[in-house]
Amino acid sequence: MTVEGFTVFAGAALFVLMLPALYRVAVGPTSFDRLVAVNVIGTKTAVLLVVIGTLFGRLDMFVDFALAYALLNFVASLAVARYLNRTRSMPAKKPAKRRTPRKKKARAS
Amino acid sequence: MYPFLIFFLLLLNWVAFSGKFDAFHLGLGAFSALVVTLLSQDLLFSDRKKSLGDRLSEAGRFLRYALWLLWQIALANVHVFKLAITGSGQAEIAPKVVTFKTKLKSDFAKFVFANSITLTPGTITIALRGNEFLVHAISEATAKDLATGEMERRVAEVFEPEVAV
Amino acid sequence: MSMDVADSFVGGFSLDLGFLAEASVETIHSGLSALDVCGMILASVGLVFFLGAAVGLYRFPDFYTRMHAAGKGDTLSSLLILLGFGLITLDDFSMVGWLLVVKLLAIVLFIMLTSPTSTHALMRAGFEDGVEPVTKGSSSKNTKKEGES
Amino acid sequence: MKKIALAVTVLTGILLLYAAQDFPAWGDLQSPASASPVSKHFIADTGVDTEVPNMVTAVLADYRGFDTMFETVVIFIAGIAIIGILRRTGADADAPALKRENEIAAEPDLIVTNTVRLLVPVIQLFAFYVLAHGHVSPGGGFQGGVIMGASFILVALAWDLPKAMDRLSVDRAVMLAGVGILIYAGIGLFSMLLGGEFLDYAELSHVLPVSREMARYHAMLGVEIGVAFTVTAVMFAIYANLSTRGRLEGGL
Repeated sequence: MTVEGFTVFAGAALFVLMLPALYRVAVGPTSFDRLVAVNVIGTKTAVLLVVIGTLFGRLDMFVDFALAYALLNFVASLAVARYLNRTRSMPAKKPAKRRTPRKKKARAS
Repeated sequence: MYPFLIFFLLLLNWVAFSGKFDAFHLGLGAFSALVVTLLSQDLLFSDRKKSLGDRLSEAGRFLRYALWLLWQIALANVHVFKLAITGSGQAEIAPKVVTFKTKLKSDFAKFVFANSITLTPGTITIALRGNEFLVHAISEATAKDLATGEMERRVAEVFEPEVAV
Repeated sequence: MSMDVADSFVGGFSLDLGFLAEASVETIHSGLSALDVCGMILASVGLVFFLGAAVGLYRFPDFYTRMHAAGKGDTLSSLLILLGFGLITLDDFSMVGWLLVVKLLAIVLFIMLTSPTSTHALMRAGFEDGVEPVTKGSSSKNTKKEGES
Repeated sequence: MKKIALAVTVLTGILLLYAAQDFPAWGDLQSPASASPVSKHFIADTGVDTEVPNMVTAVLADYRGFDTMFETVVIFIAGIAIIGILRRTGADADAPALKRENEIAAEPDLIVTNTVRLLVPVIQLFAFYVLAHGHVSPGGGFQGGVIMGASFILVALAWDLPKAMDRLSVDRAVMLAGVGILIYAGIGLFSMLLGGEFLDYAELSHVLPVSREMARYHAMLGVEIGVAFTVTAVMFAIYANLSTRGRLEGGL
C-alpha cells in the first residue's frame, strides 16, 4: 500500500464518515441536532482539505485553506448558536410549553 | 511591557505563518504585527498586574497541564467510541445534569476549566454563571469522576497556586 | 479497517482518479519511510475515532448525548489525522517541512480551542431554548420535535 | 414540498454530473482554455513581466486590474445599498429601538468571550498574512479582507455590537471602504501621471527604487491593500446593519 493509495483511502473514508452527520442534518429532529452535524462536517472538511493537499503535493498551500475554513466554520457555528441563544421559539407555534426567559435563567443557574 | 510582549508573540506567529525570511517579508510582518498590536492588544492578557516571570512559570505549568489534558482527551475519545459502538456502552448511557460551585476566581481559569470539562470524558459544560457550573454528564461514572474535583485542583495549581488546596 | 479492502477500494477508483495519480507522481515518493508508516498509523487511528463520532452522532438518543459524540470525537480525530499527514509530508526535515508541521499544529490548536467553545455555545443555546435532556428511564420521545425550535 | 425540492436537487445533481463528462481532461493541452494564445502568454511571461510567482494574482491585479477595480467598486456599492436601505434616518432615528418580539437579552458568555479574546489577534495577523502573501500563495485582498472582517464580526458575536463598534464604527467603516477604492484608483492615477496608462504600474519605477518588474510587484501589493480595506469595511458594515435591522445596538 503506497502513501498515495492511503491518502485517497483516507479522503474517501472521511467523506463516507460524513454521511451519518449528513443524515443528522437532514433528519434532525431539532435544529440543534442539525447544527451539531453541520459543525462536525465543517471541521472534517478542514481535515479533508489537508488530505487533498497531501494528494496534490501542495500541502503548503492547502494548510492555509484549511485554517481559513476552520476559522469560518467557527464563526458560522458561533453565529447561529448566539442567534438561537438570543431569540426564543416563536410563541405562535406552541404557546403552552413556552417558558419565559426569566424562568429559564432561574433553571439554568 | 505587555504590548511589547504581544508584539513579539505576534511577530513569532507571523514567521510561523509566512516561512519567508527576506527583509521585505519580515518588514511586512513587523508592520502587520504592529498594526494588530495597536488594534487589539487589549484583548490579550486581561490581568496586567502579573509580572512577566509569573507569566513564564504559569506557561510552564500550563504546558504540563496540557499534556495531562491531552491524555484525558484520548480517554474521552475511547469512552465515546465505546458508548457509540458497543451494546453495553449503549446501555451505560444515563445522562444527567449536574451543578456545582467552583473555587476558581479568575475568569481565565474558569474558562480553561470549563473547556477542559468539555474536552474530557463524558462531560460538557452547559452554562457558567458566577461560581456555578452546569454540567451535562453522559453516564453515572463520568459524573462521579467530575465530583472528585481533580481537574479543578490541577487548573488551580496552574493559574492560582495561592488558592490551590 | 483491513488493508486489502483499502487497496481494492483504491484500485476500484484508480481509473477515475488517474489524473490525481499523475499530478502527485513527482511529489509523493513511492517508497515507505518510517515516518510515512507512523503518519499512516496515526491517521488510521484518527479515522477510527471519527468512525466512533459518526456512529455516535447517528445512534445516540438525544441532542445532548449526540453533542458528546460530536464535540469529542471531532477533536482527537482531527488532531491525529492532521499530525499523521504532517508526518507523511515531512520527508526531508527541511525548514519548509518543519514550518508546515508548525502550521498543522496551529490548525490543531485552533480546533482544540474552538471545538469545545462551539460545543458549549450550541449546548447552552439548546438548553436555554428548552430542549429536554433524556434521562435514565425516559425514552427519546421527550426530545423536542421538529418545528418547535 | 420537501419531496419536490429533493427531487429537483437530485435531478440537478445528476444533470451536472452528466454535464461534467464533457469537460476537457485535467491539464489537457488541447482544451480551448489551454490552446488559446492568451493563456500561453500568461504562463510564459507572468514571471518575466512582474516577478510574481502566483499567476492568478498577476492576472487579477495587473493584466486585468481595471476589472478588479470595478469589482471592488461593486462590493462598495453593495455595502452602501444595504446601509441605505436599513439605516434609520430623520424622525425614525430617534424612535425607540425596535425589538423582535421573540428576542431576549443575553449577557456575553464567559467561555465564548475568552476564546474570542485569544483568537482575534491571531485571526487578524492571519488576515494580514493572506493579504501580503497573495503573490506567492493563494490569497490576496478579497480573502484577507473577508478574514479581517470576520475578526470584527467575532467580537460583535461574542460581546455585542457596540463593543465591536468601539474598534470599527460603521461610519468609519464606510469611510474606510471609500479609502480602499481611493488607494486602488490612486495608484492607477499615479502611474498615469508618471507617463504611463491608467493602472500601468511599471511606471512607478520612476519613484520607487526598484526595477520596472518589481514596481509592478509592489504596486500589486498596494492595490491588494486597497481591496482589503474595502472588503473588510463592507463586510463589517453589512453584518452590523443586517444583524440589528439597522439600529446598530444590541447583539445578533
